[in-house]
Amino acid sequence: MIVMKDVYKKYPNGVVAANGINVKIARGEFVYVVGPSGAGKSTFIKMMYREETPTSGSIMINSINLATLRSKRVPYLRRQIGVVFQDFKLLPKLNVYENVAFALEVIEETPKQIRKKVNDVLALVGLTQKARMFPNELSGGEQQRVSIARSIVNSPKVVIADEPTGNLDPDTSWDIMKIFEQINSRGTTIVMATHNKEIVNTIRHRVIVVEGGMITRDEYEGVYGYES
Amino acid sequence: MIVMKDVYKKYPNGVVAANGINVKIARGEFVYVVGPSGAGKSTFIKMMYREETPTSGSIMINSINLATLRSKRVPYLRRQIGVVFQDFKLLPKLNVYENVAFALEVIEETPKQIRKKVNDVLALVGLTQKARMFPNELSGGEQQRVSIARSIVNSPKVVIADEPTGNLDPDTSWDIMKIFEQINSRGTTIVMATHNKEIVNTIRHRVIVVEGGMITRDEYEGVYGYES
Amino acid sequence: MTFASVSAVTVTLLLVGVFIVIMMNLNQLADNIENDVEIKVITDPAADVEDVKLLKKEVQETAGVATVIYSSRDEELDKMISSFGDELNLYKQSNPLGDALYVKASNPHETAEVAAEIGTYDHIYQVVYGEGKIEKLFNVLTMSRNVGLALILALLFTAMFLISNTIRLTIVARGKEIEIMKLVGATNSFVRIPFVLEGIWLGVLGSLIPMGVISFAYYELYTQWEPKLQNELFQLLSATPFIFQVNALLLFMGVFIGIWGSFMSVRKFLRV
Amino acid sequence: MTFASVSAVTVTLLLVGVFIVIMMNLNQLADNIENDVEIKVITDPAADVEDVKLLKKEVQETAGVATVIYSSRDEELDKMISSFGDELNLYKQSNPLGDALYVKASNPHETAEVAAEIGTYDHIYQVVYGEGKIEKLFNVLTMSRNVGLALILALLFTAMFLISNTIRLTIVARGKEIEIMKLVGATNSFVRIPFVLEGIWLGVLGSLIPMGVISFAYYELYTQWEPKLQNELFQLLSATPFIFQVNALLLFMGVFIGIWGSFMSVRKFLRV
Ligand SMILES: Nc1ncnc2c1ncn2[C@@H]1O[C@H](COP(=O)(O)OP(=O)(O)OP(=O)(O)O)[C@@H](O)[C@H]1O
Ligand SMILES: Nc1ncnc2c1ncn2[C@@H]1O[C@H](COP(=O)(O)OP(=O)(O)OP(=O)(O)O)[C@@H](O)[C@H]1O
Ligand SMILES: [Mg+2]
Ligand SMILES: [Mg+2]
Repeated sequence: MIVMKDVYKKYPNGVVAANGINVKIARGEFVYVVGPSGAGKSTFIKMMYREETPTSGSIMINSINLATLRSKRVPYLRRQIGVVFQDFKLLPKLNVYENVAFALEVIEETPKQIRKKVNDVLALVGLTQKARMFPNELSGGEQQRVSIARSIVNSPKVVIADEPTGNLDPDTSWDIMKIFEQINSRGTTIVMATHNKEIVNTIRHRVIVVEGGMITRDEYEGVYGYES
Repeated sequence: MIVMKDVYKKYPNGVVAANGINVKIARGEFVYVVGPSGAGKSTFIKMMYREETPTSGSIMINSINLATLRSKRVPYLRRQIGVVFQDFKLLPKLNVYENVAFALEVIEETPKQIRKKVNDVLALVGLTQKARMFPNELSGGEQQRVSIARSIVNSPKVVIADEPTGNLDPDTSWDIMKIFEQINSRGTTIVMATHNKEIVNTIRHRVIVVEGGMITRDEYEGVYGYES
Repeated sequence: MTFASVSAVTVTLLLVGVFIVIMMNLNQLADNIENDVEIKVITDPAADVEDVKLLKKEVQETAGVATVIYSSRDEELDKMISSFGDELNLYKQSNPLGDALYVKASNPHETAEVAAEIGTYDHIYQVVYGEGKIEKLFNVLTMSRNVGLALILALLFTAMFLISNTIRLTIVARGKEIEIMKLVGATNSFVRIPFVLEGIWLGVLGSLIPMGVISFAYYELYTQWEPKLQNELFQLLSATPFIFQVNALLLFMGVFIGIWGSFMSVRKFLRV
Repeated sequence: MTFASVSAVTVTLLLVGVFIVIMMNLNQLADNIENDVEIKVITDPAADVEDVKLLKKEVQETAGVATVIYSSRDEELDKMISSFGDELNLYKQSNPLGDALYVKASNPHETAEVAAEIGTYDHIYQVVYGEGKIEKLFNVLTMSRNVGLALILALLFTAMFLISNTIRLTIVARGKEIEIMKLVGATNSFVRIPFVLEGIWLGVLGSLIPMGVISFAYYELYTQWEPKLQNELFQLLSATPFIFQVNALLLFMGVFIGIWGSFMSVRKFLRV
């Protein structure tokens, strides 16, 4: 369960990227976050895994109160959340396999389990052939798929994806959506910021529209769209 | 005019990203480059402004032969080509205004001209308000628009854009396309790698399909699509 | 990157090592010079052999006296002749000098007190020692030692600063990586461990060459020069324990700086 | 980043500066010690005042002689008494010694030759000088100077290496930026100029503190100690031209290293 109450975020440069956000996302929901460029979608998402902290307001993730969370405990919060970053955030010195395995190493999974899970998830995103390659040897879409693989490899309770199909061709995008659907059907909460109108309108889910740091529309089975 | 003859590119890790490419793009053309993730679109594009050099084959850009081009002259080639990079490539220590102005400073434009042109192009991409902000203070889509602004600010003869709308919402994407259409109508050659099916199918132009490092289809007034 | 760190450790420790070797040996020289300070006790020319023997014993038993060497009146005359000219040979017939005792204090800095004490004994004509001169010499020696120590400390701190600076820079360059690790759920210690291990590794690697070079060079120097310096004031410190001590110090410094540098530098990026 | 470079320049140059000051002054001391080497010419006790006057003139005109100081036979006797005991007072009635001339060679290393030449003159009883001892002293001095020079050179090279290392690392961290600049059409010199300017700036900034500290400290030292050292062997180098020379050297080194470090480091990234 994700609950935000009166969340307000002002960046040091004065930009208000969240201007009073109130939202509840139940366990197992699939939520699209849409809105124009610069609306505050990424900020909304970053506050969930505490890359950014709100200026005021409270956030609860899986009954963890982020406001009172001691910084020592932040890693344990993050392990419950798989994140696909808008800029991928791959470790440049590790190859594809190691980048994905890293998410399992931090939770001290056994080597055998790591091998199995990483290979499975790489097959899922179609990167088995590129397991030994390094991020700078990958195309944009391949990097994005590594980021996706890493976010789901440890079967987190929540997956947060910031434009996970931005660098993917339509076919691959649909494949990725199938994966998200599948893990969602097994009970994983999914929050996905996206600009992909076709996907939003085809695979219907709850749509949260963010504009100017505020939620201007919040519809179950919604469609892509907002006034601007 | 862009001419590629038998271009073959093998990366040091053994991946063949261009496998015998032959293509001619006339001055003033607008070309979409489409294809699945990892097909070799970015490689195709990178060879034009010489971020990558082909393993074999020849490339001519505006009657400059890249094979015999001395490395001293490479900057002058690049000044004739505006590039929107898939990963934006903004200078982190310069603000939005300075990042765009940089493309004019290297060609030693007068300060007055720089001011005028930069302000004009920032207005065009809708970033006038964010001119004094630094790249790490921008959303993904805003960074992409800075990269676009920089690529067109010095009115290059050729604009090469690698997924320029990957991080943009549909409305902003259409705005950017309008800009590209406009500069194309003034005679600028445009080569644009994209995954955006809607755009390719709506604003009809020549479509080059790249698959496995080869051009598998090349149609004037084409539509998005390839077998895979 | 790694090369930059290792080479910084290498050149700095090499320099530190050379300085330590030089300073320790100079210190030894200073010791020797201090220990060379003597009190000359001139006996009453009227005293007979037995008196002088007793006096010698008495002096020997004085608190603070380390060694007493006897020099007969004839030996003294020879010394005088050799520094004031052969024409004094004519005094050999009737030597006007007394016997002399050359006394060393166990703590050279107490020379004055020891001399005063001896001056109260019988059968003594005169007690001579450097007086003002010795104090001056001691002052100079103490000052040079302090300056030397200050220099070596300054060098050590500079070395530490520069090395940790270098390590920090290599880690700064990896700030993004640390940030990513933290965002993917790594704890601080999980992130830190590899960097600290790398720091140790850098330190060990960086101290190998200095240790080798200094050991080899000092051993060569020692075996070549020690025989020639047999009778000189200046003596080289014996190779065997000294080389090991210097090596241990260098290794310790390298590893310490490596760990410390990594630790401090990583810290900055863990606040994500 | 900039702080790392500037502070590396600062501490290294400070150390180099201190060493240069010390070494230059020790060099001066070595000069003074060398110049302190004397030949003692003992005249024939039978020679009369006129003979000695002529001899002194003759010695003074000998090639290679710098200074000649006359010491009468009575003064010589006083010296002897003060180092061998008061009992020699009885020789004051009939002084057996001759007058002495203390001679310094203009080039101390030619002492032996000068002494031999003087030895051939009339009215001379004996020519005494350190002989073996002097050669040994010179050997020690030459060696210490060489070791000192080697150390200062080693320190200089270490400093240069470390500083350019640091500058290189700060630029390595900016490799991506340089790459982007080149991809946007900047020429090599366009990219390089700001980095080289920054290098100069780093060098200047980094040498300011060492220059200030050393100037101030040396000036204080000089004004405080110079009067006290009036009659000592050890003299401080006069403050005024020396401070300027050291400052110029430090500034030059800082700027040179800054430029060189930037130049070398940027080069690596220009191949895009
Ligand atoms: N670290 C930051 N410091 C200052 N301002 C920031 C920072 N990050 C984002 N902003 C500003 O906050 C606003 C919202 O940014 P955010 O990244 O949340 O947008 P977004 O909805 O994700 O946009 P996009 O679709 O382009 O990714 C933007 O105007 C941006 O300029
Ligand atoms: N620097 C590199 N070193 C090694 N291999 C590379 C490098 N860059 C790309 N590749 C490989 O070459 C192939 C083509 O990459 P390219 O970036 O051209 O694909 P793309 O068509 O742009 O894909 P996308 O749509 O995902 O951006 C990929 O399989 C990739 O792994
Ligand atoms: Mg975003
Ligand atoms: Mg690409």
